[in-house]
Amino acid sequence: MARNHSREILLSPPAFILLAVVILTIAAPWISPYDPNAQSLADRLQAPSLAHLLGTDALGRDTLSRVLHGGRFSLSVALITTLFSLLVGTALGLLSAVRGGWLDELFLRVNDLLLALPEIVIALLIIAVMGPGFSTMVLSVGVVAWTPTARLVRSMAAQALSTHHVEASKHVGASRWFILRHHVLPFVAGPVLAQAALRFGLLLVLLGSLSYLGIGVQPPQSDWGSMLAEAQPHAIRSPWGMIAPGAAIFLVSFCVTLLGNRITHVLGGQDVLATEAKAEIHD
Amino acid sequence: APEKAADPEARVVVANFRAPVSNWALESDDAYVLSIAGCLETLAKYDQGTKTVEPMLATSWKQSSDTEWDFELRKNVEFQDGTIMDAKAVAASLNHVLKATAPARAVNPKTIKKVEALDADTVRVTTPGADPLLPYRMASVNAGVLSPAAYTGKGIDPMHHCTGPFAPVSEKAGQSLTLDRNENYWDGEVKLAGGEIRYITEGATRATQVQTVEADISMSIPATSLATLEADDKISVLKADSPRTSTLYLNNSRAPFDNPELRKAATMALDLPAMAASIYEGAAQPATGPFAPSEPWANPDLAVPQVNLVEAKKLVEASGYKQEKPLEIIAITERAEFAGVGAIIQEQFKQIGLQANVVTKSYGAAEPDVLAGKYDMILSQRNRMIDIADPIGFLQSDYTCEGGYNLSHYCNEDYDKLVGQALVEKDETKRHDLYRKAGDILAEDAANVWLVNEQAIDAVGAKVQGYVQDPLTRYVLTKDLAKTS
Amino acid sequence: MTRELEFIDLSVSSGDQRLLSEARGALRAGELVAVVGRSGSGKTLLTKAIIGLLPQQLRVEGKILLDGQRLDQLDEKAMDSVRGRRISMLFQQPKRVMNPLLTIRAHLLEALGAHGWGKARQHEDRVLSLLEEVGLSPAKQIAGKRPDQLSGGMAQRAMLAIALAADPEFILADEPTSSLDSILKSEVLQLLRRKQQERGVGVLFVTHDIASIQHIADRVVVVSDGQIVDQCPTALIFSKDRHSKTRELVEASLPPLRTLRATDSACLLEAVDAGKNYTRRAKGSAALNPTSLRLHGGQVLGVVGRSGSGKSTFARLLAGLEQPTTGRIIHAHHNGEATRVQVIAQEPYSSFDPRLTIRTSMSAAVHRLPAIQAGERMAQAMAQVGLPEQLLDRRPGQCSGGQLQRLAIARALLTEPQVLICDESTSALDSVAQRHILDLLLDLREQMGLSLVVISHDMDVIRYVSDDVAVFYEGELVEHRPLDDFLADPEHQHSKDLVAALDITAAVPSAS
Amino acid sequence: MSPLATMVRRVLGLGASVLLSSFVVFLVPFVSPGDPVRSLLRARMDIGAADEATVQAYAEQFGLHDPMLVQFGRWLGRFATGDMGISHISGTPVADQVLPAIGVTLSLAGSALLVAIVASILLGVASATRAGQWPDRLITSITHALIAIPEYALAPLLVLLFAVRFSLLPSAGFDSPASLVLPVFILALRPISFFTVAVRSGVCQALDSEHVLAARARGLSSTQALVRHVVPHGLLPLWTMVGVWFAGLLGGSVIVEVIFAIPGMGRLIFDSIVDADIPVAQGGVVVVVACAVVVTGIVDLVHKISDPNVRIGVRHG
Ligand SMILES: Nc1ncnc2c1ncn2[C@@H]1O[C@H](COP(=O)(O)OP(=O)(O)OP(=O)(O)O)[C@@H](O)[C@H]1O
Ligand SMILES: Nc1ncnc2c1ncn2[C@@H]1O[C@H](COP(=O)(O)OP(=O)(O)OP(=O)(O)O)[C@@H](O)[C@H]1O
Ligand SMILES: [Mg+2]
Ligand SMILES: [Mg+2]
Repeated sequence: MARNHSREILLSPPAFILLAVVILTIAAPWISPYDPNAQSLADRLQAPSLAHLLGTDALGRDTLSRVLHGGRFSLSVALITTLFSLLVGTALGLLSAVRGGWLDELFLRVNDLLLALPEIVIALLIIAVMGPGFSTMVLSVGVVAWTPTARLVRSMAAQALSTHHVEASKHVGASRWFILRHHVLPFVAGPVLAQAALRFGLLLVLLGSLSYLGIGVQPPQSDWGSMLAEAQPHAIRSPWGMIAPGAAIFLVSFCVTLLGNRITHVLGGQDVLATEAKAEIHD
Repeated sequence: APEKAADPEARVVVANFRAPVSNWALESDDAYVLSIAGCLETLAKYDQGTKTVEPMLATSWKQSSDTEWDFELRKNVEFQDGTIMDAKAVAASLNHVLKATAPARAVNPKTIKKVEALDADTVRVTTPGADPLLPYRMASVNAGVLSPAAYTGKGIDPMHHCTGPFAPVSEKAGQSLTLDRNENYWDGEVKLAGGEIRYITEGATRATQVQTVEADISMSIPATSLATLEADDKISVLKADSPRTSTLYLNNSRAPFDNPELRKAATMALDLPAMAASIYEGAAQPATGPFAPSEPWANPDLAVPQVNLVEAKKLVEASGYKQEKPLEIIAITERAEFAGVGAIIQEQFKQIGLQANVVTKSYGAAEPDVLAGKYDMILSQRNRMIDIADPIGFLQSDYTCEGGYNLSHYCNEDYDKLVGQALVEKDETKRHDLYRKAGDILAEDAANVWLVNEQAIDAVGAKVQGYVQDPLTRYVLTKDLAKTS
Repeated sequence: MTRELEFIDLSVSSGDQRLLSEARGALRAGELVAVVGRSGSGKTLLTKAIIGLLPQQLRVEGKILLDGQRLDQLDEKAMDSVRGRRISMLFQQPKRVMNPLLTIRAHLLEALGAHGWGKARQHEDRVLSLLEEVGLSPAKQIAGKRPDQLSGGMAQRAMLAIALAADPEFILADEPTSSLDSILKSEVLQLLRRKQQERGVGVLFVTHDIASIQHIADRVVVVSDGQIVDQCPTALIFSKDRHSKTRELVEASLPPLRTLRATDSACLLEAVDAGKNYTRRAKGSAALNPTSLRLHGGQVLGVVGRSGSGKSTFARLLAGLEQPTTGRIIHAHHNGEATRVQVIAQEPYSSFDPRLTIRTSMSAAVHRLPAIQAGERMAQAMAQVGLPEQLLDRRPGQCSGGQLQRLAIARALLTEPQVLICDESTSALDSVAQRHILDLLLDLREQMGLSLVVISHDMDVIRYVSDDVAVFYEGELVEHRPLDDFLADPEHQHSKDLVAALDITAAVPSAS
Repeated sequence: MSPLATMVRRVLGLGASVLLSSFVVFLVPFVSPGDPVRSLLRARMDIGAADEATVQAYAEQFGLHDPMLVQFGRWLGRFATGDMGISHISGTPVADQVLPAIGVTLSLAGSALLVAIVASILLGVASATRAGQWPDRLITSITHALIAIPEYALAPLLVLLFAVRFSLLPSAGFDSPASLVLPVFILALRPISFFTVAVRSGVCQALDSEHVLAARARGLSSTQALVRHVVPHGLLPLWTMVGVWFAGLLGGSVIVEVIFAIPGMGRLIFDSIVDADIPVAQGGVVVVVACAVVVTGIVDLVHKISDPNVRIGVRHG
């Protein structure tokens, strides 16, 4: 990616918003106005005020502080699973495209299976076995999360490998590594990066749904999803408790998707959502 | 304003917290759904108002020996399919439950030896030992009576097979049971044309349903929705002491809580009124001890434990307990509010120098360790009067040395002796006296920290008339329930 | 009054850039006017501008008159009734311009303005007669087919039927024959000419290949760099004193001036009963039946045959890109090294990775050498194909098709091949560029003793370069002889057809 | 590859997928903490300890203490004869629970996809025909926003708004068309975005294609060309996506089913895993996987038949 491309991506509003969110969550221990776990049962379910900018929750804890701290958890789990799926997916996708044969066949079957089993069911199975928690969350989502990346990489790499120019390169004696490095990786990198951004957004929402169902992060830890679940019963009296974490998930997911879209856009590609769609059409 | 007249064509929709899962097996909790629906009836009935067991399908009963009880059946009661309810049908129904692989808690071979028809109108129930509580057992929903035709090869078919004021006519799997008025009800005219029991396991959804008038009655409203519903003047919210107490179980069998001083300190550290007011939204009362104050066997002298951090700290020091690693509070996921309760306890324990972590687990995952005594604390809640309106089962299984469900691994011979006496005590007042003494021992020993007595909360729409709340969640659709148009 | 389609001072620009400037000309009914010019000269723009279908970002100025009526001032709705009814179009790739989801019948009905519910039946007769008119029979069966079920020639005929459907007065034909092989090309050209004369239609025939239209066009218009630089009756086009651009085009279509025959030398490559069957089943026709053939040093072998006759398959076997399912390919050994074979592909634009600089793509051939040495080799190869070294730092999008094809040859040269296989390597280029590449190839043979295998469906190309001709027909090598013998006395029926087609499109002697 | 070989491979793949997924589900109680038999009993009766004898008797009834492979073999044997087994909680045939649930989910997912298809065609065509202009940019922003919405936050808010506040729609249940509105809307959001993007790019591509130009040259108006030539092509990429999404929604609508108290497949699987009712979970997962594989297979086939680009295949050489 050329330099001005990176600039176009990094100097965009969604990138700024994301950066701000990341900085705020990282700095949460220092900047959040209250201890996120400090209860004040007398001050429960307060509306936003100067003392509590986003109000308080059912235990009188400061919603703003909890959103900031909860973000650390939400974002880091989503980030770890995204990175995991990026690495595993790229490696397996490349392997499958390059090696072909039975490996590819196996890959396709596993993919079919994982595609047929809804993510949330798989997560549920793993949680049933391992019990809820941070690592379970990462694992349960990670088990499936790599497949879209792998499918994308596989199909794009296969596409790259079947081009006339790769055949031409091969025929004048290019090594496997040369082809991978010059013809395949640059072709795959952009869309995969864009897709990773999209996946991050989708995973953030998915992970939130696990917490929301009560099978994700477990109290006293909390993330945006579990905050939503906790706040939902009080939604009529105190909608802020729901709106704040809901908006946080939405904002981050939205911005990161826009960022992904910007990547595909400067690469002259289609909408970032199409990377996911492309990944779905296989075989 | 004068009450509006009831509409004879009206139907009432009840949002129930429980969905039938066992194909209507009467030994399972599905029996409660049939009972709520006004379909299933029992020989006797525990009346919440008079606190006595009263006739229902049986008009009277007598104890013909220590272990034999004869129930005189009501005459001319017909099942909804038109067949006559006779002793044979009743005995068959009860024997069905007794033969179940996983028998009911109140009605099982350990409590009832056999049931037989003496003549057309008399049923004899034989118990293995003297059991003054047998009429209570016969009032439990598991002892319900269905027409012989209900027992089919593929399990139980309740459609038109009950004796109650309402006959089930159709079911939408996993969603609802629809009922029509039983025109031939033995106890007189049924005011409603019919009703529907909707299975809605999400508490918040039940609360919403009564607000949106999709349901007329929503049962077991979660505390979190209480304030909203109470603010709605078209809805009346009914509360009653339920026999459930949220309890912080302490493992009495291993350090540190094998030390009664430390258990007492734990009790003193917790601000129960604040907990009841916050997490429970005032829908629960701070507990005074193992029983709710409204129960006849509760000790009226017991008060809510006062927070006394100074004293508590002293006790902790006196106990000589040196904390090496944080204690663990298991909060079971089945009850959403325990996460918050755990958080509060964690905070308040901190103030007396006890570090604790909250871990959440499904009850199933926690149970093996808890039963094996490998835990520190678990937050759970317990129904003292499961199926029968008497706490003896609870006192026996939960706190005697050999108790089958003694989560806290509590063991006190004096206590065991009292429970043993109560088991065979025929006189109710004396029995209640024994219960109270047993309860006092538990409180004295601070076996657990009883946090709050929960309340049964039902929300009822403005059009409903004649609804009488049953804290034991057995009766909802009754012949007297009515609705204005 | 004869009907007339006239364009006056027609300009097309994109931003500040003039793509077509102040073109002027007229087309009368019953006349066939050829528009010739090199690739990118603006021929397609001209036709699209006339029919009013240029993309919106292009600006059109000037007048277009149809029988004195200003087409450029008509609104879209009025224009819709001119298009197809009075002026229709023929395109280069018939399959690509037909909707793959619809049958030929549906296309025809559309052109008849009869694509509503229930109208199909009424017009069935008209559909069938149109198809028969263009020589497609059984018409009924063909009407029900979809474009991909037709062969190239059939599709082009169907296209013509569609264009004729509404009985237009003018047809704008944009290179309708340049994707066809020689035999089909001559068939379609004759058909077009016949229909044009029967119906008295005016045809504007766009092509880059003068040779193909010299017998049918009444007039020729020469376009170069967006300008009409010359126009005259066809017969006068070959005169020496025409515009230099005209000369360039004419020369590119001239018959061979050379009759050099390479002296026989050692056999480099030999196919022994080499055959290929892509399907695993024993039954079913093989892509290539067992074929035996020898290739000598310095020899130029021309390979012709229809589409799908197995030419490329044979080339891939020779090049070792595919393993034969029967027989084998024997590489001669010279100083312990086997004969090196390289292939130049058809599409210049797809043989280089569009994201990489030419240098990076080229380095595939020499990436095992030290950087300096690799650079030297590349410079040398560039010199051999007559290209400046700066081109190496461009990307494929910044090069013309002819340049890219040279670059592809340069890349092949980096591996120091003895045999170069050119599979339709010039058919995507205009006639001038094509001639330049062929000359380059012949030069390389001259200088380096390269053997060439030139695969083409264009007999002109074969005749221009080959020493020997190999004719493939339905997966079979049906004839393999020296060029002169072949031209004088073709044996196989298909060969005869090829040679006959050559006569029809053959260029007249340059002195005229 | 010949169609027959593809079919055979697909069927084998289906079998393998079904077997593998059912085995994975089957393993859950063996490797997870807690006693599955007690879980089952708890689902029948409220929290409390069943005594050991009851546990034994109950396990005996369903053969739950047999070695793992014996149990799985038994399940397989039954399954081979088309019998999905008996629920360990209700004691009734699993099919009696799974079939109604799949019916519910099919109609839920089907309606959601129908809504998504219609919406995305409108949005996709609208945005493609105005590519680069404000309607296009607006629609693109919407599609990006839709996928970022956490449905578990939106659903309760919509219930508050439409059911509680304005009493326009039911808050839960699955009995009237009105009760479908909110869940279908929420389920449709994400497919709408993905489909819209697919339709948009398909239509854009078709708009650029030569056959549309040729159609105009044949005298078709731009609207006619759009309807007859552009849109049908723009929709081609949609159908495979519909298949994949359909498969995904079959078991993947847990959140919506929980929030709206809909007795669908996602919920059934969710509950049965939580309660350790493995035959039901197995039955559910098997049906979901089978449906998904069959649906994607059919869509693939239809795609291969209907899309000429795929049908012709890429020419080699
Ligand atoms: N939409 C467009 N926008 C900008 N430039 C264009 C556009 N269409 C064509 N051109 C440019 O206009 C010039 C003439 O193009 P045109 O397609 O008319 O060439 P042509 O003579 O038909 O060539 P060929 O023989 O290759 O078909 C070319 O340089 C081309 O790059
Ligand atoms: N990779 C392949 N797999 C299967 N069949 C193939 C493959 N390549 C070519 N064929 C088939 O083999 C036959 C010969 O094809 P080939 O490409 O050699 O023809 P050709 O003479 O080069 O045609 P064209 O002039 O169109 O390039 C055709 O029927 C073709 O469809
Ligand atoms: Mg052109
Ligand atoms: Mg070829």
